[in-house]
Amino acid sequence: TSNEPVATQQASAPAAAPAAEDGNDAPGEKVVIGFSAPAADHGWIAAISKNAAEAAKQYTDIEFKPVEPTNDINQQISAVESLIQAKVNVLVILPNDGQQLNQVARQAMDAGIPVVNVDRVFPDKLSYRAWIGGDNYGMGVAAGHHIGKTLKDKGVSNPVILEIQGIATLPLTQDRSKGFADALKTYGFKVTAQQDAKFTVESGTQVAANLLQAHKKIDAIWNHDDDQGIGVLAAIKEAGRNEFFMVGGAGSANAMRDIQADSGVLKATVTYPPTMAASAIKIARLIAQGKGMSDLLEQQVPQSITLASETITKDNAAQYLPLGFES
Amino acid sequence: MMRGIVKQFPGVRALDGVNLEVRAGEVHCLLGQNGAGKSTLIKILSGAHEPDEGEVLLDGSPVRLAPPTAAMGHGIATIYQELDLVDGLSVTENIFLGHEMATFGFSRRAEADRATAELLARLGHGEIRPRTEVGSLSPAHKQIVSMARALSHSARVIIMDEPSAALDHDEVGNLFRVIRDLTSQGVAVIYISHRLEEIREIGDRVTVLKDGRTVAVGLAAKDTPTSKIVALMTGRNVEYVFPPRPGRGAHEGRPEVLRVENLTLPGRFADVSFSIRTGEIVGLAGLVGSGRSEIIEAIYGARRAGGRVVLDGRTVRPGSTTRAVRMGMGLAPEERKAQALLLDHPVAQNITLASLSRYTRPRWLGWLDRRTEFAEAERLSQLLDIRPPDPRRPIRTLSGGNQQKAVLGRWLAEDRKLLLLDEPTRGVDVGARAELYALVRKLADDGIGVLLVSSEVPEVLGLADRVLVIREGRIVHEAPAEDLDEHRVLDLVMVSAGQRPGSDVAHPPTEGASHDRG
Amino acid sequence: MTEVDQAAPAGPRLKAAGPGGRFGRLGEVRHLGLVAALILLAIVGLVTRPENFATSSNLVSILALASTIGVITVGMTFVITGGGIDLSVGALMALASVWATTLATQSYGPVVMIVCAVLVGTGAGLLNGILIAYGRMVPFIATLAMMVAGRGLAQRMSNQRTQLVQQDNSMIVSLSTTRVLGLPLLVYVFALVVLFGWLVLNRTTFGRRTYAVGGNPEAARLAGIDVRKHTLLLYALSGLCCGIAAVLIMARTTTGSSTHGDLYELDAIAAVIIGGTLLSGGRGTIIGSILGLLIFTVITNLFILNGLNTADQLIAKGAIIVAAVLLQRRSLKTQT
Amino acid sequence: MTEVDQAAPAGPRLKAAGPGGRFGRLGEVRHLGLVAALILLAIVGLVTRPENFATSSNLVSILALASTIGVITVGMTFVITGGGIDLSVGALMALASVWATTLATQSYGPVVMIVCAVLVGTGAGLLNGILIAYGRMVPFIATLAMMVAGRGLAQRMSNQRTQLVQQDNSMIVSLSTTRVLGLPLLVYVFALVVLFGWLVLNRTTFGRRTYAVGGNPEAARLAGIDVRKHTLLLYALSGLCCGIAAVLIMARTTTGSSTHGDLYELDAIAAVIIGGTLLSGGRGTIIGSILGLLIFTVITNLFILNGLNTADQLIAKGAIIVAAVLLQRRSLKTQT
Ligand SMILES: Nc1ncnc2c1ncn2[C@@H]1O[C@H](COP(=O)(O)OP(=O)(O)OP(=O)(O)O)[C@@H](O)[C@H]1O
Ligand SMILES: Nc1ncnc2c1ncn2[C@@H]1O[C@H](COP(=O)(O)OP(=O)(O)OP(=O)(O)O)[C@@H](O)[C@H]1O
Ligand SMILES: O[C@@H]1[C@@H](O)[C@H](O)OC[C@H]1O
Ligand SMILES: [Mg+2]
Ligand SMILES: [Mg+2]
Repeated sequence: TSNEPVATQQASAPAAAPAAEDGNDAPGEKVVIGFSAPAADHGWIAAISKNAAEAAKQYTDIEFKPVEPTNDINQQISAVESLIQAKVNVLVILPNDGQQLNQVARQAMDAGIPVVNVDRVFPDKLSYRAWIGGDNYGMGVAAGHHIGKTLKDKGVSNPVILEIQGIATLPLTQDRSKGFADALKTYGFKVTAQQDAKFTVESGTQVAANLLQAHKKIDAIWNHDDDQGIGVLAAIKEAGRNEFFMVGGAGSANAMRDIQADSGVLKATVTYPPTMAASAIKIARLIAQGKGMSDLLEQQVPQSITLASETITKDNAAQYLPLGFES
Repeated sequence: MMRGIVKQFPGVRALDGVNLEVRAGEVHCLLGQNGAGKSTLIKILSGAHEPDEGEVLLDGSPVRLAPPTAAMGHGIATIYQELDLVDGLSVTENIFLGHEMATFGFSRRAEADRATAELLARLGHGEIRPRTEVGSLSPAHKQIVSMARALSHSARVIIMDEPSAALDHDEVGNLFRVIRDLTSQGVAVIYISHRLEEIREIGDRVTVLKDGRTVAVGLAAKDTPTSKIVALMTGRNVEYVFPPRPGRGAHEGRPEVLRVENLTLPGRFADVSFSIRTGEIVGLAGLVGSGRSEIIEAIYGARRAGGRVVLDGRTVRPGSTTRAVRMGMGLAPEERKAQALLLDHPVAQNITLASLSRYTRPRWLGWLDRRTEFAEAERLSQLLDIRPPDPRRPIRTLSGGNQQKAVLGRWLAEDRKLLLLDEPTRGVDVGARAELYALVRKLADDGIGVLLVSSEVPEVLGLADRVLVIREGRIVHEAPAEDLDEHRVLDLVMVSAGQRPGSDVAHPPTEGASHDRG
Repeated sequence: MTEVDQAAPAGPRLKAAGPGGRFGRLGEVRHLGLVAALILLAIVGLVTRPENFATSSNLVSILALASTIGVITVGMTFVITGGGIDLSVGALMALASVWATTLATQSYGPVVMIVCAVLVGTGAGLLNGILIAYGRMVPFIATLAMMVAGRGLAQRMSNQRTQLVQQDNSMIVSLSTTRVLGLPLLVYVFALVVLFGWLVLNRTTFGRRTYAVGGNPEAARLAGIDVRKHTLLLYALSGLCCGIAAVLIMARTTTGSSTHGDLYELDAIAAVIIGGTLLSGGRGTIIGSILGLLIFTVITNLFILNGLNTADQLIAKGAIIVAAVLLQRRSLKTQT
Repeated sequence: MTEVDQAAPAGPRLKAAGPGGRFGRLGEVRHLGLVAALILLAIVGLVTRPENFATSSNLVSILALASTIGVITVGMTFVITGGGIDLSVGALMALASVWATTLATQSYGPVVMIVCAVLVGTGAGLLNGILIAYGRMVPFIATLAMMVAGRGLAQRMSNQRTQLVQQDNSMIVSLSTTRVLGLPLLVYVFALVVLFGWLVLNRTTFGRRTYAVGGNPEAARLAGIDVRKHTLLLYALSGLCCGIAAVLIMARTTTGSSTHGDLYELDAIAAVIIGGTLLSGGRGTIIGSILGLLIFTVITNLFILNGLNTADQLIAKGAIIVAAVLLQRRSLKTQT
């Protein structure tokens, strides 16, 4: 949140400044990086745009060209087309929907502009040079294991487990749910009820308020996204409920602070770091300059990088807090 | 007192130097043809328009009357020609709109209702309930509410723009009683009407407008000869006369255009049966609210009713105006603004609305030949002498009477078998009336049937061949027009209409108009 | 909008029902259909989830859910009855919530935050009113522009982040957590706004003039009403309601955010229209609007209680809206 | 919606301009402001991005962006001119795109897919029309219900997933990729629909009756127009346009999805209104709507080129809309 003490805001800036001695960070030929993402209408996406812009600022050899963020596919296609027309050297795209932007990404590749795909993946591998994103299925698995294990340890049988999803029509939501269900199954548990929200605070409140009425006794809740989680927690507080524990998603700084304080029902969150946007900019720069990643033996940047989803609890919150994004 | 008033609208000089002088306690009549500028003049008096030139003096000193609140402040209240009431509000709320009885913004409803009841009683309409929603009232009752509103201002000048147009004979008597009441208290009344006999009865002095100029000031209302007044208004000698009708029994044996059998709409009218033969004009006489309009609408298919309607031998399926029109009927409805006009559209398009398919090239495609369409509209507008003679003007900018002519024109574009005319001359001036009467007669002579509703009994008697008298939704009498006179009709119409007095008002002299046919 | 209704073959016209709860019996009749629809929904709730639906906590929860948008609906009823429309309500609520939760504002404490939210809402509403009444812009476009710009400004002020209500100002949050007689305070706020709205619309000259301005602006003008000023005030009133709603949403979500109130404009307009207010102005009731809103809220509640998925929820919601309206029409018919 | 305009103190009213392009010169005058606004935006484009804005590829891109919603705007112009409103357009486009891209449909090849999209759109539009014309529902509510249910159905059919157009059916995609005389085929489709719409509205009895039905339905009915049937056809026409738009969006995105066309209803209505069509019906022009839409599209394009951030974009967009409308009013005034 923007109104937290300034100190943490600074701390959460993505990826610490590039180590000076690393050869890859030495200024190279000038590259123009085009960037397109959905409208920054919630914390995670806002962090994506900001991280990308800040990463770009760290390099004197990057000219950063963001285009109008939009939630309309039709407009995002136009935006990417305009970047192609402007002949940027490399594109970084977080599509509203990977399938729907596939064709225009492919056009870019065909026109000789490498595409770095972030988060929501293009179905066609010819449409991107590299992909970096979180592990959505893994996120569900992590949350499922945490909940499953905790309940098993408590000896709960037939637990009431609720799931509050993000935007239902996104493939990543479906991946998360699948991972969650699969992990719970290993404990012999299943999801009692599932509702989707919209990644926003208010949608979290509305859905949670109703869900709490539907279930008089709950054992655990997994909420996919920490932005909407603020609203979910507010609804829980309003209803005065505390017989269960909750696991969040994505890993906002705010959630981590709550977990650290251990004052409410939120006991853990599973990460899906928006730092991926900063990494994507770095990768795009390397690709455009024809460099590899110096820590790897390979001469070229890998085709796909999946960030691990980690489980943050009271025990390790302090350590992860600097990487949390402000919602 | 107004001097040299000029009002310009885009493309029209509606008023071009008008003088008017009104004295306390008199009924001052404004006469003029449709479009002469009467309504515009009174809109300036009521503060609705600002004059471009000229000045208004009140008690000798110049005053500014716009906006309307200023005029009201000077004691000028107005009943507008187009009923300007708010349908969604109650009678009381309409009457006190803008000068509500309120404490700290909270309405004193009981008090206002009481005041309303008093006003309505004074107008002879105690039966209108103060809390009724105005939208559910008949046009005549709305007119009463408008009057009550003007009275509520306790003004020194009350302007009435064609207040009697929506009223029948009985009601007009009531209105006159109220006017006399007002003038005896020193209130000045400016009265506009196209019915000369009313001017005779109630007026003191007359000012005549023609083409936006004053052509005569302060004529004596009672004894200036009709011919002189009409000549001043029209610039020619029109006789306010009805065209000759074919002799008694002329229609016998002719084929029936329309047969109505046992038409019934519970609560409105019952068992209405009659027929109209080709070439015949049948009049429906009755009081306001007796169900005449509803009978006409039922015949036209605009209302579903029980019974049978046969047009030219074919049964008309109820509930579809489209079919009625296709079968050859035409309707000039009662409330032209609400029921007939596309106000923002050109006169031309208003005229051709019901006959569009005549101007299509391949009919199935619906492709309009706009040139033919426009030519036809122009022809009809000339035929009816619609002014100003520019069919491209939005019809909203025409005077009330000219709008009415365009509505009639709509049904002249295509051959009709039956015309239903509901108050066709409401707001139409003397000259144009004569022309309309002649036109309707000519249409009949050409072989169509006409059903005519009018609240002016002389009109029904003068124009129709046969008259049906309606009382409370039933036909109580039927006779050739020659066999009836105004008193007889009024008697028939009012028997047992009991609760309303009004017979204590002397019947107006049936001045020349109705009987001296040419 | 012209309803085809008006053009339909006559038969006794339905005009009789009066505006407002104004005409005792008639007023009730016109809402009968809505009440019937609500009762029907309640029966469905009782049958499908007997143990959850009729509990007091669920009813409280429904009222709490309805309260933010409910307050906005009151303002919207005025605007639409007065012949206008306000698309900016959701955005204004978001803007007010963000403005009130900036660090600077929060430093002055909860009372200033509340005042700030209300002033921001009212001020933006005034701007709407100026554009429409004096700039003569079509309401749809003026408030659309305000909606777009309002969200933008909110995003800019909040730096696109969610702003938490700080611990010191938790008095605001207590509107949602403190209960009096079993009901959270915000439900009382909601009830007060409804009562106030009803009184103003039905019992004051301002309210009656609103009908006139919406039903026949020309007649209103000729009756000496300052139509422009009145229009201005209507939008300011709607803005005021958005400001109050902002306080409630801050209480409920413990945050100010530029994403608050997403699509509220559509929901509020829908509630108003389903409640019998004419989109063309001149006719409308507060009670109808609130009933309309409750129908929507109860539908959502029922769906979630029954664990329907979104897709099915949407399909059922569409069908229920149609059914409710047809039911309402039918009940009106049999009454006249 | 009653504009305050109507109630404003007299003085020369602006109403003079006739409906439709019927009367040559007047028709042009009323669009002057829109054209001026467009030119102004173009100048801004040329100044801020001289190397990008006026390129032919950028202009093509603007047209391609405008085409899907443009087709919908044509249908919307008819509906609003005829006194109604259609909130379901975005949802119907989504539904049609999903239906046409189900595996079953795709197995019959691209022609069947196109026919399917068009039929689904038209059919759903007909249903809107039936509810409104014969069920006598208020258009706002009926189409809102359709919007909600349509999205639900689309989600259900697609199982909330995005459905790719298969390789075999890439003929559909070629509408977007194949160019004739430098323009992608879908721009021609858009142009054809606009031309067709213009002809129907201005040169046929159907168009003339649309004005009558929207301007004064009672008068239209008494003049023998079958108002209900006409209303039904208007919504079917709008649905048809949604079906065509679905084909275009499939071509552009290579997918069918329940999320397509989100908030298109608002954009389309806004374009229509800014183009001078009265929300209350009876007045409207296709050209105006398309100009209105182009203004919105060019604004977006300028933002894309200049890389403004979302917040500033929104603020600027709101301001530009206000400016454009005031400009239009001013230009109208000086003409009369
Ligand atoms: N708003 C307006 N815009 C343009 N022209 C107008 C407007 N109002 C009236 N006119 C024109 O001014 C002239 C005078 O009209 P006015 O309504 O005063 O006539 P009138 O004497 O009241 O006629 P009637 O007896 O038919 O009511 C007419 O030519 C009319 O077309
Ligand atoms: N919309 C309506 N709602 C309720 N009652 C109505 C409505 N229209 C007409 N009425 C009533 O129906 C009855 C017959 O009205 P109708 O208009 O047919 O009478 P009319 O003889 O034509 O009188 P008028 O001269 O006023 O037209 C009257 O009592 C009238 O008040
Ligand atoms: O917007 C989404 C974010 O909020 C979620 O938590 O992770 C994936 C993103 O696409
Ligand atoms: Mg007049
Ligand atoms: Mg009548």
